[in-house]
Amino acid sequence: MSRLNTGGLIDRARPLKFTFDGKQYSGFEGDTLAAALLANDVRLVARSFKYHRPRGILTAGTEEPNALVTLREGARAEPNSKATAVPLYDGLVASSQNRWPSLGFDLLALNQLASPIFVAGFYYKTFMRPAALWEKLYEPLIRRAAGLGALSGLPDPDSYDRKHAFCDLLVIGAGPAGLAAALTAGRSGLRVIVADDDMAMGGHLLKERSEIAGATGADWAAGVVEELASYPNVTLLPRTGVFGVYDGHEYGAVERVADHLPEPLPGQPRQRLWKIVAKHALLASGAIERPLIFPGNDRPGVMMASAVSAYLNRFAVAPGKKAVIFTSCDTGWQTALDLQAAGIGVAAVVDTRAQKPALADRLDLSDSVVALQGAIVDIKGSKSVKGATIRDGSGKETTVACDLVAMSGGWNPAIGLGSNFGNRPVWSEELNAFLLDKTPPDFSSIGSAAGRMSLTSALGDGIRAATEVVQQMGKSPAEMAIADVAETGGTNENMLWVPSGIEGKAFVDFQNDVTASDIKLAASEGFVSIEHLKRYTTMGMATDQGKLSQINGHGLLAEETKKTIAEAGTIMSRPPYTPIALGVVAGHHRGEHFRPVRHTASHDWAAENGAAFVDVGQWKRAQWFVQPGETEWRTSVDREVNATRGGVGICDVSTLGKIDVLGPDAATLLDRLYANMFSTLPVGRARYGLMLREDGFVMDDGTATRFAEDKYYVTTTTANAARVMQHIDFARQVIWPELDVQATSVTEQWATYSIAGPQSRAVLQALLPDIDLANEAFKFMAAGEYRWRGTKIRLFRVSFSGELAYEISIGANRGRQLLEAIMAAGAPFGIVPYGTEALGVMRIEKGHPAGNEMNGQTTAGDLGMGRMLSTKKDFVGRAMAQRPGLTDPGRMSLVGLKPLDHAATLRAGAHLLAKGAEPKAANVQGRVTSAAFSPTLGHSIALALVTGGQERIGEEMMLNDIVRGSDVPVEICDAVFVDPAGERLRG
Amino acid sequence: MDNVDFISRRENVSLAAVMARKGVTAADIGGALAVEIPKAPAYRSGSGLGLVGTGPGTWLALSETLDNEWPSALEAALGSLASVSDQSSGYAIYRLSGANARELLQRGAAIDLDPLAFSAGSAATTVISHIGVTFWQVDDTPTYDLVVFRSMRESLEHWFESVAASV
Amino acid sequence: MTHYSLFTLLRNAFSGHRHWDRAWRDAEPQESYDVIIVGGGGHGLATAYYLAKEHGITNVAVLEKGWIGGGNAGRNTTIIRSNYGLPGNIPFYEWSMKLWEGMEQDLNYNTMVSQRGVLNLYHSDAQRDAYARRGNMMRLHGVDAELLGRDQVQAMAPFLDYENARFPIQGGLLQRRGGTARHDAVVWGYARGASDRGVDIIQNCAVTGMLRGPDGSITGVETTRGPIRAKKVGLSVAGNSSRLAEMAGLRLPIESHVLQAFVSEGLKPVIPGVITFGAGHFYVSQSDKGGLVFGGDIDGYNSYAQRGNLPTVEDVCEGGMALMPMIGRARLLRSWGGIMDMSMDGSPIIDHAPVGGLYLNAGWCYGGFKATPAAGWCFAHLLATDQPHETAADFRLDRFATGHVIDEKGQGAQPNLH
Amino acid sequence: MRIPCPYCGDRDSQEFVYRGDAAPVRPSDPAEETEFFDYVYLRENPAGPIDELWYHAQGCRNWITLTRDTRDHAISAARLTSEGKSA
Repeated sequence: MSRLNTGGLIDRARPLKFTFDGKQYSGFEGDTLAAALLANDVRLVARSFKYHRPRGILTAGTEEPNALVTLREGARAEPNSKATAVPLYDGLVASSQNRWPSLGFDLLALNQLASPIFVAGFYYKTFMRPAALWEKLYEPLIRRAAGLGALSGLPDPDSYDRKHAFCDLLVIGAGPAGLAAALTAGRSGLRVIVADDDMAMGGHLLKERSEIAGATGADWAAGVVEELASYPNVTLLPRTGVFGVYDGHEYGAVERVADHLPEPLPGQPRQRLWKIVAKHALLASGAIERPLIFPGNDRPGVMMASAVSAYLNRFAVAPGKKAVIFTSCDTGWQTALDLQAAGIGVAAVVDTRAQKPALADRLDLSDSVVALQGAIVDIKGSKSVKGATIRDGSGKETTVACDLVAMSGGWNPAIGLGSNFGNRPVWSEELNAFLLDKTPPDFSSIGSAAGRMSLTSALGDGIRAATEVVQQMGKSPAEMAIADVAETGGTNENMLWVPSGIEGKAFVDFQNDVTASDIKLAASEGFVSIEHLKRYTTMGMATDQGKLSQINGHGLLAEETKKTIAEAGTIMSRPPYTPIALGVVAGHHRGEHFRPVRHTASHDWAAENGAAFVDVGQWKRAQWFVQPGETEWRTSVDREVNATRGGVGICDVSTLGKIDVLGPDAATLLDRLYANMFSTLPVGRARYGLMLREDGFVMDDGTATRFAEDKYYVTTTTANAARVMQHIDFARQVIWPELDVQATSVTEQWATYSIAGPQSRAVLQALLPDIDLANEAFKFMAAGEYRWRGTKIRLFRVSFSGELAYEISIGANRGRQLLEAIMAAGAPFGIVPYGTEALGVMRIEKGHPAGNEMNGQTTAGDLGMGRMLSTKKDFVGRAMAQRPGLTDPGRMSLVGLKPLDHAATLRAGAHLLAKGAEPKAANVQGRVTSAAFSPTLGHSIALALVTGGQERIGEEMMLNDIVRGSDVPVEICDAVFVDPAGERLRG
Repeated sequence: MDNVDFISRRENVSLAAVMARKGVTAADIGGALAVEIPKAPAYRSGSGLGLVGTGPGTWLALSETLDNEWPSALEAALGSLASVSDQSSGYAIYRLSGANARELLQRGAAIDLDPLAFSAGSAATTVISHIGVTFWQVDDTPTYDLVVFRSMRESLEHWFESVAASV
Repeated sequence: MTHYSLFTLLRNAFSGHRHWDRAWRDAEPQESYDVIIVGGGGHGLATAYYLAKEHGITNVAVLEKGWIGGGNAGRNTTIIRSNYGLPGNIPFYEWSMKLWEGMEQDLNYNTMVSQRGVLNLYHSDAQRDAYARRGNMMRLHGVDAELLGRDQVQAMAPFLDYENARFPIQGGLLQRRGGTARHDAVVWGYARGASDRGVDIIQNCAVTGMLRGPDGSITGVETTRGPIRAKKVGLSVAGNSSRLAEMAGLRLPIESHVLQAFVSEGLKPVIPGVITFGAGHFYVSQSDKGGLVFGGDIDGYNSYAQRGNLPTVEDVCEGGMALMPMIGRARLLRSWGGIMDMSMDGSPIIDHAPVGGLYLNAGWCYGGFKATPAAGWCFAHLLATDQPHETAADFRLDRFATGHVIDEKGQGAQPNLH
Repeated sequence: MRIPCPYCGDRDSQEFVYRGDAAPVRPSDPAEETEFFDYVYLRENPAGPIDELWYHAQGCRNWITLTRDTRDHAISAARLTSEGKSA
């Protein structure tokens, strides 16, 4: 066991059991999985992506590239979880990934034998012969070896939530600078949100031995958090990572609500997406320690120096018994102090610099090797470090036994979020690191994220920046003073150490196995832009998103290309800053709640009467009604058509778009929107209208009714309801704002039923005895407002089925009552409800164009409605409709189709070829737009667009439907199959 | 909605869309209806009539009682000042009251509902969970009234239930 | 140019990989060329390659303002397919598929063309018939297409949501020969092939203006590395088409829009080919390295920022979760954006510009990657012969004036709806 | 993205529908085919500030003219389109 007897921010009173690869261990509340594994001397945790080299725990944060495990099991399995960022909970189950047969013995480690071949970009140079083998052999092998963890393949059982938040100041990161800023702003009365993706706030104060105002750094942090929690104007969000900066001061963040529990509590989401609008944001995300590049720097037991300190100080875990420090800055020496304070031997300290720092004097180096201007040139041990070969300034090499190497190559400010808007960071000569230059609006970095590495400067920077924000918000800043800060080891010069002449496996990108020699090879082949380097070597494309690799890689590239790192530049970070679950972004919208459902007023009635429903946009519409004994949908539909054409049927058409167009200039506006005239429509009459887009093609059709001089009631197709509403608002607000016309949707206000069939008048007369419905009194296309049981209703004599038909509308609150009353009144006449399928059959029998014909690619002329285009007035689309491409006589026009063999089935989506023509594209003369079985005619019928269709009535053609394997000889006929003269309508 | 005690349906309220005609000001409309009329998105009520600002020159009017004749009476009262459309059947109306109400709405609406920004009399037409809604704050409990197109009330109620479980 | 093969890879492996030449020459700009191609993306480099290989025109320069492949070629979701519906498009995209199928051998560069199938799901009878129409027209052009029912789809992709979907899956249109290719490798493969045949590839050379002859025709370009003359100038700059055309005094029927794309952390193989959701905005495939590469709709507003906003990310993830609820546990690793030159009918333009000496390859919307080989072939053909290639005959600039639009989705003159 | 609706205030861009450049003005004479072609099809498509039309579909249902820079999406002005050029 490597748990220290005292210290750490863990709760020793609450032990937690967990398993890793089936073996049982225990840790404490406050541990991460990584800390608990180290406490139990578990070193080997994973295998690397390409070479399957043994990997351990490198860091103590979300920048971890190596210790990836699959957390949980079954449908809750979370592949590629960073052990260093997983809070331990009782009963936690984790397993290693990407190894076969086991973590200890991974056959794919044989890849290392082929490492001379498996260099960067090798796959671009081979696998080309023979071509067929790529999909059959090479690629399957590569794909099976690739990838890290596996998805369970089962639906994600957890639920996710979303929240919108608004504040004056968003503080990203609750380390010393962030807490100081939040405290300043909080005390000054600003609305503050503080987010930190760790389970506890304090940042590196939790990982170092430091003192502020007489308390330990951790206790000071806890005190500040407690004070902030007392302010109603401050919102504290631990376990919450800000992942992206977006336009309009908007920030995306993910709160891990229940990831620290075995399962979310009932009703509790696993995670919550926060969409935060913050007038100001301060990036206090700290800095990320840079690895050093030396052979074997990926062996389990080689760790970042700050991580070693974190495990010692925060988790009371000794990651090793005998350590070697390799550092190019003071951090390594600070870790040596932490190790000795915990009673752990320091076998050697290797510093790339010439002088020891001042804090070295506090170390007992009596039996330690100290090598200045030195470097580690080799690591002994494979699955765990056994020793390190050190070369000192004079070139002498000594091998020192050790089981832990703590390395520190300096610090990179964690500036990723700041470059989300595409602004390149700039190289600071003074700090030897990249800093933000241009940033998103009202966004700046503070503390070590801005290069102010010391504790004192970080705290001061937090106060300064927050004070400026408070003043900008027009408030008076609170007096802030944070006294007597005991400094930890400052990190001066932050030299970027770039090795030269490296032999062996020295890793730059640990997870993607990118070595220093890969960078050299890429440069020699001309991939010298950092973007080419990234893509050719895959450096920075792993799950740590280049946080540890990029600067070292760019340093090596600059060395190879004899350019400065400032000239080479760096990659801009893109959202998300750390990877986020897709489930949390989708939130509530999955499964049947992917999109809302819209129900008509008769929905329940229809369900009670055997309706089968179909989706039409977001609406559910009855497609047909299954009567007892009917097992095949066509049986129900034929019955509905026959019953309607033979007697009377009723259909819910409430989903049509309905728009009130009102005001003195309503008539003028409709004249300009519709291709035909509407200002001439008398009050109490309805008229069929055709609407074009401005490019001259057909947009939509529908009837419009005039209920008063200044009141039109416009209907649209269900699919185009929103589009027409927007079009009307565009016309009256943007094109012709001078018109005095108002418009609003009344789609939801009116429940509307179509009553069709020879008995429809009789049924309505029974329902409305005191209205004169005689043909002469209520002619075709008449309309009026009446009362039914005291409630206003509207009656229209319009027909889509071609039968004598009416539409009746009532306030949707009484929609079901009216429907039931009509069914009662119609019972003696054998009234049946019919669905969208029967409606479709009847409109095809009548040759009415609908959505399939008006699919945005057809003109009025194509659909036989060319004469509706008025020549007396301008209207939307008139000019562009004149273009040759739209008036070319060679265009296809609407015709009907009958199968020569009455038993054959016609289908929409088929094409038409001249009789005997070879089935190839050049011979296509038309396409079938709508088709259905006509019970009225006893055979399948269809509408089609055919080149020169009108002149080819009676001609035989071949219907070609290759993907459904049917060729059907057909005869072109007039599109109106039933009652061409239209007597029934007007009877 | 069984498990959501702080949300209830308001049944008998008549509704109408009021749309000012060219050149007619909010004051003209307010005068005709004897009620202080909001110019911005806000809610005002008086003499048995509520008015919610839904756009420049457009309001949603509510009567306190369900009355078939009310929309035509409103239209008559406004004469040529405005166009009126009966919407009594167009919407389902919900009342949400209590601290959970603000938290629930904030989960759905991308609008700042903090008392500093949204208080009694404030109103907004926006979208919650892909569903268009208009809501306004009635008092500082806080109590909100919310209208949604009737055809989508089940979808919104499901959203209420799923979010209320974690509020 | 060293030939790439297992043999040369082995030979180099045992000599420390010191003998590879540069993949392409980093050329200095000359005074003048026969042809200048503006834009060092996949299309521009393929054009140069085919000018040299098919037409023997090698006095050519490709001018790239940044690093080759830095624009849309490096930002797409790597899908290749020819499952278009209109006769104006199908021959061109099928010719592109044929070129994809022979690319590795032709370029001697493994661009990882993998034909694992493209499956467009449908969720209604009307959508089924619309897909049947597209599939039938493909078959009539000799292109592979199959209309699958629900059970066949479930056999191919058991992880989709068949139980409680809001818009149940009814079937799909499958093009088995569709799939993916490694986008960066396509850029580097063409660059290597063109450079080896004498084409100068000039990076960090942004065009800032047009040089005009006495009759007003274009005689070269002004660049950040000095003026360069040429008999013919071909624009192949995708999202920046309008900005370059403006330098020649032209306005185009194009708006530039941002399309976001996303990749997940690396996962073991779980998604076989390319799958597109028919009831929302989501399409996905899995790269050879294991990342799920996915996207959805464009953001919808004009943009040159190469980045988008949260509503689109939410819309895409909602579509993904609705279609395959297993991906809730996968993690989004990285998102980025490209600049789409959305045309007024959703189809491209390969044509002379109405100014002498200037040629346009533009209007690719979000379908440019799959068109890379054929766009290169046809643009080279136009530049070499001043005649449109037969498969690209309908991609005329004047089609909007004459009304012979190629509008696959029937959305009309509203670029963000295509 | 947040959009400042002149009536409703600061709103999520999800509530709006984008149409495009606000500069083209619909010609009054349908016989002018070339003018109409220019209006319907040709666009400046600048990389910089542009006046553009947005429809507040899920809000006040008004058309809004935004002045926005297409390079960094920064919005500098917003007005109701129907109220013409604000003073």
